[in-house]
Amino acid sequence: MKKVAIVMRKAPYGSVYSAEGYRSIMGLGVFEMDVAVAFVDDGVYVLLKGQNPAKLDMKPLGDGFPMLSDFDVKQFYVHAESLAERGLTADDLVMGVEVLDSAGISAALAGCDVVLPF
Amino acid sequence: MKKVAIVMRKAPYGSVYSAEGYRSIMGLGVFEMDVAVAFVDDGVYVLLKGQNPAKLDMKPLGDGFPMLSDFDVKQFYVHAESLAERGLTADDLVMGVEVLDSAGISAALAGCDVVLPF
Amino acid sequence: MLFMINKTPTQYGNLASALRIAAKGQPILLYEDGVYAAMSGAQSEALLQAALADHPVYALEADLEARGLTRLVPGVQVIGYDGFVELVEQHNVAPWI
Amino acid sequence: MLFMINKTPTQYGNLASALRIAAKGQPILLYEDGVYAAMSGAQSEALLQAALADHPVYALEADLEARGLTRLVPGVQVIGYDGFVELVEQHNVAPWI
Amino acid sequence: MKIGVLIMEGPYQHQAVDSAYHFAKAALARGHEIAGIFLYTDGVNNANKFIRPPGERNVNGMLDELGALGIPVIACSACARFRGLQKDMVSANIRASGLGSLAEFITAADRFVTFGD
Amino acid sequence: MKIGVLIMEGPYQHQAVDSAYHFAKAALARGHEIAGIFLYTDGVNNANKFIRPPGERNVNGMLDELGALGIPVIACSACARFRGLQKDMVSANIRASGLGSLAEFITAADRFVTFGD
Repeated sequence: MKKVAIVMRKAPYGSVYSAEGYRSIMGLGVFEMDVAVAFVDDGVYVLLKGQNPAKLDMKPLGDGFPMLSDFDVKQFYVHAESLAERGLTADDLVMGVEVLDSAGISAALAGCDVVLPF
Repeated sequence: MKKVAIVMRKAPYGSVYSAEGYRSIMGLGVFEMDVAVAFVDDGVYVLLKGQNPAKLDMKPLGDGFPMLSDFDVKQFYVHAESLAERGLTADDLVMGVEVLDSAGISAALAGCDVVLPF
Repeated sequence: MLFMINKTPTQYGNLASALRIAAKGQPILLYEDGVYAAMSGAQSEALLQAALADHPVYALEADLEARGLTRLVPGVQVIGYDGFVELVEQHNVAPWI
Repeated sequence: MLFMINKTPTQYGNLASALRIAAKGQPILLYEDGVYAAMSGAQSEALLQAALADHPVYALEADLEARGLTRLVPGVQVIGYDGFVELVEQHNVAPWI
Repeated sequence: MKIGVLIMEGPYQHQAVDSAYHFAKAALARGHEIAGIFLYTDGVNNANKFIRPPGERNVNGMLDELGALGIPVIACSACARFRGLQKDMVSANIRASGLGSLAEFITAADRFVTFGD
Repeated sequence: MKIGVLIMEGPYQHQAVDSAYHFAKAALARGHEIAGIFLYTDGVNNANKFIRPPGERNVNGMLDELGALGIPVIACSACARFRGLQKDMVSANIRASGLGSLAEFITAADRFVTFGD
């Protein structure tokens, strides 16, 4: 079974990347694939609590992530330094995640066959 | 007569912005418009000598700039700090330009009605 | 001249670049992903404090709300699209995108 | 893991980010606008020297030539698309775009 | 006041066209006139009338709505050729034309705002 | 070796599709098989057969050429709906399909490379 890492490094709403990253997790999750999701750099903003893009007539993104476990996606890694630089802690995020240092993220990626960047 | 500043801040070839900035200078130059061009940040790379995108099957960009004077575009400003940070001097550029410090670029923009970013 | 910033200060140089070029007193508008610069407690707060020392700084409410940003650096003025238009009434525009 | 960088180091954080995550010995490929990081004499050279201390660093020839880049930091290995493919043969890929 | 608008990115990929739309609506609400909206580079892709986003905002519909109000919404014809946008794909209240339209909007406008990436 | 490719940006706006093409050609020249090329988000716009760049490389033609060699080149059907790319606009050697094709390419490939912005 292929191990796929979805690496989110971009902020949501300004571009489509994070929304499509989410859709690809669901899309690939239904196939026989071992999917891990890593949030690095501006990608940590994707998990921020309280997103409400109603005034932009867009769909909220963050709240969908806790539901991904229904698609058997259960490995969520957040880069500790990226969080800290942005003045954030794990409490600011929509779900419980594994907070890893750079070496931890590196090791998680090294265990994957494919990295899809969003 | 409207004074328009084309501000180039992006590097060439990686995206279409600098090529379209060039095309817009020509396109607007033929109309009754006072066009100035400012190169700031990665935009200074647009004027680098010796560009040759033949292997990418693209058209070279830098060499076109000296010809813009035929379209009555004669105000070219380059941001001194952006050049220096990149280890470049005016000798590395395809044409003679006015090298201005931040205050000079600021003043040049302040004298314009419209800023088009590329 | 109104400087418009639509990128995060953490992965993009747009805000830092605008602050070099903008003359004292010229306003800065944070919109789209640029609003992340308004968050307090981030390392980029130093950049925003530098901005506030010399410029009025505005952040677009719809973009803040979309991204769930509530802890803002004091001094940043939150405005709607109507406030955005009001700034454009008062200034020529330099989109530093 | 091959880290692929397609943005300039002067306006984008991609290279700096990759250097935090890449393990010692993992190769870095500069391509598209990423090749500007290979220029010697730029302020970003310090970042590239840090990269070279821990990683093999490659730059794509077609992208260097397109942009007129000739003064490269010693140690950067210039490769063609065939060399790019060779790196992909040897490593899984992390596009740090 | 007359305000001109330039859009340089396409539908859904970037927020640029959304920001431009909300800005234009707010400008109209404050009593301003939009001198014109010029769609440049990938911006021309917003003119495509076949855009059918299931359950989401229709970006083409939003621009076409502004065109229906009488605002000139013009897609750069050269950019359209580069991107395969043919005349019969352009929605009813948007037209294709050259950079002359951009020059015209700049000339007519008291202020000019660009949205892009 | 089997190599899969993902493209996330459209024609001319970014270099992504050009880089993907030159990479794929070099991979074929080294004797590899391209498991498939998936066009995602703005990448679907490269499938448009009406792309007619005056005096420049034709990005659609480049991808279609790879398709003609028997490489599956697939445009994401949902992204196509969001961007107004209809079935009859897609060039002869490219097809629209769902994320299942991406999953298939990933499964088949020994290596997988993404090009985007």
